[in-house]
Amino acid sequence: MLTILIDGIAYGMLLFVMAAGLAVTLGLMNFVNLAHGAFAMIGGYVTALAMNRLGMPFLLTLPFAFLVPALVGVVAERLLYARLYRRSHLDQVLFSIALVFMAMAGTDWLLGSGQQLITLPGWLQGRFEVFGVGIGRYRAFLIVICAALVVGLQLILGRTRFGARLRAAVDDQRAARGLGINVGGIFAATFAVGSGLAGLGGALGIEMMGLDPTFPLKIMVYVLIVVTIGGTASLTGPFIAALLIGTADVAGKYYLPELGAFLIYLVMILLLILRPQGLIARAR
Amino acid sequence: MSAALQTIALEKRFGGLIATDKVSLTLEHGARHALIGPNGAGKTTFVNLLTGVLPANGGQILLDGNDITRKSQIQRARLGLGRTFQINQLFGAMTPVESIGLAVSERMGGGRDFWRRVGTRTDILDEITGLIERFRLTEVMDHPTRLLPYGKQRLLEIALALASNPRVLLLDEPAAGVPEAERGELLETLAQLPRDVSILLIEHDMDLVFAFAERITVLVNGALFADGTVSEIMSDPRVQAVYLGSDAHA
Amino acid sequence: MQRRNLLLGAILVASTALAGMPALAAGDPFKIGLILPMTGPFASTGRQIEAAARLYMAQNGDEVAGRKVELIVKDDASVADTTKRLAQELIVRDKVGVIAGFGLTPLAMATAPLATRAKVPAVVMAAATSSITEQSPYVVRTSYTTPQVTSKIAEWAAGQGMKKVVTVVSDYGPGLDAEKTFVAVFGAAGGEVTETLRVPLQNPDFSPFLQKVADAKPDAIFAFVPSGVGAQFMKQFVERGLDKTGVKLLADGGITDDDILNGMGDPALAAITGFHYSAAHDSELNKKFVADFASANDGMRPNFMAVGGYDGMHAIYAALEKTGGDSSGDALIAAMKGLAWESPRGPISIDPETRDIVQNVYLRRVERQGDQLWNIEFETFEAVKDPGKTGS
Amino acid sequence: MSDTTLSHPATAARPDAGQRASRDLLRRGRLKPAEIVFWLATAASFFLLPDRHLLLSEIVILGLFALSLDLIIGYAGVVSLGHGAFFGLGAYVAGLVSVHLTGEPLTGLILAALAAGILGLATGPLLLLRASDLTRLMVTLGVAMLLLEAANRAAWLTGGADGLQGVTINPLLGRFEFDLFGTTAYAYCLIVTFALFLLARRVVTSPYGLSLLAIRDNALRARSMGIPVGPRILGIYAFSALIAGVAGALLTQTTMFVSLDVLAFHRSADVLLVLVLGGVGYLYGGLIGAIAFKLLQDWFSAITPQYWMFWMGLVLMVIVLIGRDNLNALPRTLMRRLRREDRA
Repeated sequence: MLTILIDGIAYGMLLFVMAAGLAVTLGLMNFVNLAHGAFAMIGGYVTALAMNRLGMPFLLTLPFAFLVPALVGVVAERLLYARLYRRSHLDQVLFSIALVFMAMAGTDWLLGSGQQLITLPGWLQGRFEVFGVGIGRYRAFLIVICAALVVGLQLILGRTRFGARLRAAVDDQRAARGLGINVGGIFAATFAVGSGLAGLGGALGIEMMGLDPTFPLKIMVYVLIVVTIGGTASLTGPFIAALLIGTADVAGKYYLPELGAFLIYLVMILLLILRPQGLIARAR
Repeated sequence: MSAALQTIALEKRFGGLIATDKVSLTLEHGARHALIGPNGAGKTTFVNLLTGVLPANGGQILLDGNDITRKSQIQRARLGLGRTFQINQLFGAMTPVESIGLAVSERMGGGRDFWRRVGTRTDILDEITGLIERFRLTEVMDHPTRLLPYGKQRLLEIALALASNPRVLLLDEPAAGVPEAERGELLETLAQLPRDVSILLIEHDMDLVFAFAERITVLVNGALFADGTVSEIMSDPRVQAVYLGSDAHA
Repeated sequence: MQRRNLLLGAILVASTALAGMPALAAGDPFKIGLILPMTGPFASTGRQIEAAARLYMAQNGDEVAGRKVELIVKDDASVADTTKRLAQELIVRDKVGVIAGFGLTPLAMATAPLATRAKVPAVVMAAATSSITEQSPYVVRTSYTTPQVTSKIAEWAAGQGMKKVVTVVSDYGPGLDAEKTFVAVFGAAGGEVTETLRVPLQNPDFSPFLQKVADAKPDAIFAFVPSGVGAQFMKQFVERGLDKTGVKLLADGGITDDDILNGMGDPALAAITGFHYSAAHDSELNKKFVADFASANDGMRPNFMAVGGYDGMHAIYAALEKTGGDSSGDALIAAMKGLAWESPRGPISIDPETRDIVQNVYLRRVERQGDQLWNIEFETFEAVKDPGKTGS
Repeated sequence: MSDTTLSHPATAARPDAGQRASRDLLRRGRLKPAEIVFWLATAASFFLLPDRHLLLSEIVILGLFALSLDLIIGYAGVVSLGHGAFFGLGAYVAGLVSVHLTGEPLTGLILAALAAGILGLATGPLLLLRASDLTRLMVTLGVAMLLLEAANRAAWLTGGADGLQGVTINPLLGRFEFDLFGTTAYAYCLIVTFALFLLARRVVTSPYGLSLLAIRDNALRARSMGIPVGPRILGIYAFSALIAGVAGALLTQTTMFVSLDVLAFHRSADVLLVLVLGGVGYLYGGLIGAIAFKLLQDWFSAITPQYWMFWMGLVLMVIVLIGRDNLNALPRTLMRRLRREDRA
């Protein structure tokens, strides 16, 4: 029972790390970026390649899994995305899907279509027992890392000048601009951090979700579900949504296997009927 | 005979904040009635309660004696409660003819008609041209609405409300933002609105209020503050103190 | 290289035609339409088969019975109606003599009626549902059938004295096929399947299902999952400590797919799999096949898909040879029936009754040799027919 | 002046004003020369490209499907990422009709349309929640995914992952057999699509269609005019679902096969892509998008079966970056420039 709960939380945490960036770009820039999963994929490939070709240890690759997608993100934001902020959502969808196509085919061309596999260090394999509850080491590791990220994000948003500016920009772009906040710069920085987080999520997720060139499409639906249920007004919403979806999915498959793939969509539709604007809606 | 529109102890709370405090107001048939009050007096909330954009927490709204408190926005509109908006709410991609035509055909029950081509019913066509002329939109009638000058858009805003043939019309600051040059045209048109429509004018601009209204209600802090004929209100020392005297915008 | 060959061939054909040689059918090129998933989640299937088919042509030349063989590759992205449309276009526009490929069951199912109507042989090189060959008398299979392999795993498990088994299969055609076969065969042999779990195909996380297995404490678990996710499955199997509690992992060999086996690491050592092909199969022919395949494809290791494609090409070549260049569908199908040859996987034949493949099924365990992981065969069931048909 | 009551304004209207108003109202419904050219070219493709009928059928089906999506996105402002649900349902109903009832194609077509339309009516209320675009996208996606799962589970009925077996379609009208070259299929798809296009065109240019435009432009105003927003959107949603169902049925009948991927996510996503590519809100977007998308795909994947998606993505990206308006204006700009050079 507890094992299932912990599995679910670990899964939810992972979903959150991948979705956080999308929630912010959607809330801040009102940009529907379906290519978010592509950045997660970049992070995953950075880790897989660094481990398998360069022999780097798993932990050491994680910073790169954050930095590389963040860098790609900032370049993409300045060169491409920034041109489309004023366009319709539909154009943004078309554009980001096109980007996904290119990312998928490009990865395939460069690195092949097969699954990328990594071997975790020994201390992350297997499981340990606490009060008779078996816990996978890697899942515990995921929970710790992701929880640290969540706390860190909240601190940055809540306590720093950057966070205050970001919140101001999310609330009212025009007013923020009037206050002399460099909204463009904030956009770029946020996009970079969001892409970096997605990349980190992709790297951490290889073990649980696998990694191949179709990853951006596979993950897109899950990430969108989290963001939609959570709402884009804050990060708390998507966080709760991710945990909810993670545990509901795992527990549902354990206790109601015959409902299988129905469950996650049923939960989503029900939650959206109850709270069409997301769990935590914008105050206005 | 019952009043055109009447509220009885109408109430609206947002959490602990009382936005509309037991307002009882009567709009007689054929009235030219103004609702005034300083900023934040709760005029917009009151209009939203009347039209059904917001649900009331207490009290009643009667339209021609019928209780419409629980009716939806759409039902109220169909029962003859029309309104204009403080900020233009128009169909930017349509022409004035189409916008008005739509309103007229909705009223005549043509809105569900998915087979007949638009513009083939002569009765509707006649009404459209009538309204177009009355609201001085003839020149621009086949131009896309979003390209019209602001004053024309303002006229169309009222024309649209009137096209639904309302018995009661709420005019929410009709002159707001209209440049001086186009103002005269607007005021004349307002003066020529048909007498059988009862009008509640929600306004800031005291010149317009005095020119148009026969009766005035003053709203302060969500509650009814004073109610009377224009001369009564003008001579009411309390109103002068609280509103006319102190409000710089007036 | 290939393009130049093609060009040369074309010139040759053109010049013979110009020289006023009798315009025999034998002079025309013989075209093979290869429809594969080259993009999307099953892209690696397409890559393996295409590479194997090209390898076969490189090794055996591109002329058979005086006719030049051409390969046309199309991507169906594993969408059934696209497969069918491409097949139809290949037949009516490109006038191919054979259509081949078919990465997944529904893709083959969609195309089978077309093969019947057009009287064009369809060589199934990958899809593994038993009933495909029954859809049309023009379907020939060179891959394997799920029941063929699964039944032998079940027999072996019962022979080892296992009593209680839980099955975990992906919730799609082949998975359900495997589950059905295992339950029937294992039950008939005296064992008991205590629980049958079905995992949604779009499932990124097996943990809840494996937790259920852990709770049930069976002697063994029988798994059937698409090859790409096999690695995750085994990792999570080990992570949950199931290997330590003595639960055996039995699976269809797709789980330790040779293509990616090396990256799976130690968790793969837990699996005992049954399959028809291992890249480690001990024969001269296979060693050459594996070596040539790797050198032509940047070190890639051929897997069961590749051998299906390779043998499919052989069946086509051999049939065309036998008919002496006659490429009518009926002649080719007749020629393919009963063909028997030595494949990299071992001796195989085409059952003249069912047009399905008859082959050895091997039980293997994963072993580390040097720094590489291989599927090492330790038991052989010879000349196994598809029990889906022989049984009925 | 002020005593001119509303019910008798006709006398006040000058005749030329009436004519202008009438002309303006009829404007949307008028057949434009470009439209005639478009349909003539489409008809010509039947005779000029006899060996591409199979691909053309696929294009027409996708185009009809995208057109159905345009009805809700372009005319009612309701986005959907689950339109494949109706396409898939139509496809399965047509398949099941042929297996269990009759192989007569028109019966299957009509029943499929009805089934999809009813599903549209049943699921439409989910879209009337006060929700953002994103919520609507995900709710519709959820519905489609549930349907996919249901079809997968109901293997006894649908054939599950293996696909439905035994779909055979009788000759059209008892005379025209569905041939291997796809000629009958293409003619059938073209005629059905053209008929539905005319119907859809009629609907969007009716007073009802105008009221939809009003709801899309400004729902607040539409409500205050007494336009029943909910039922109107529900109506067009059901109509759109019905057309999507017909598109699905056409696919089943022309390929004589149905499998789960008619309901898969990529159907819904592709059709949205195609529509956005062609442009929303003028009915031709879906058709033009389908032609462009499929031809590009066919062309790229003939050159490189593995990596065609990269080039496809690049083209789509460039199209978005340039902007569709600029692209549409391109021929005119080019002509102008050419003419100027002529003179110089």
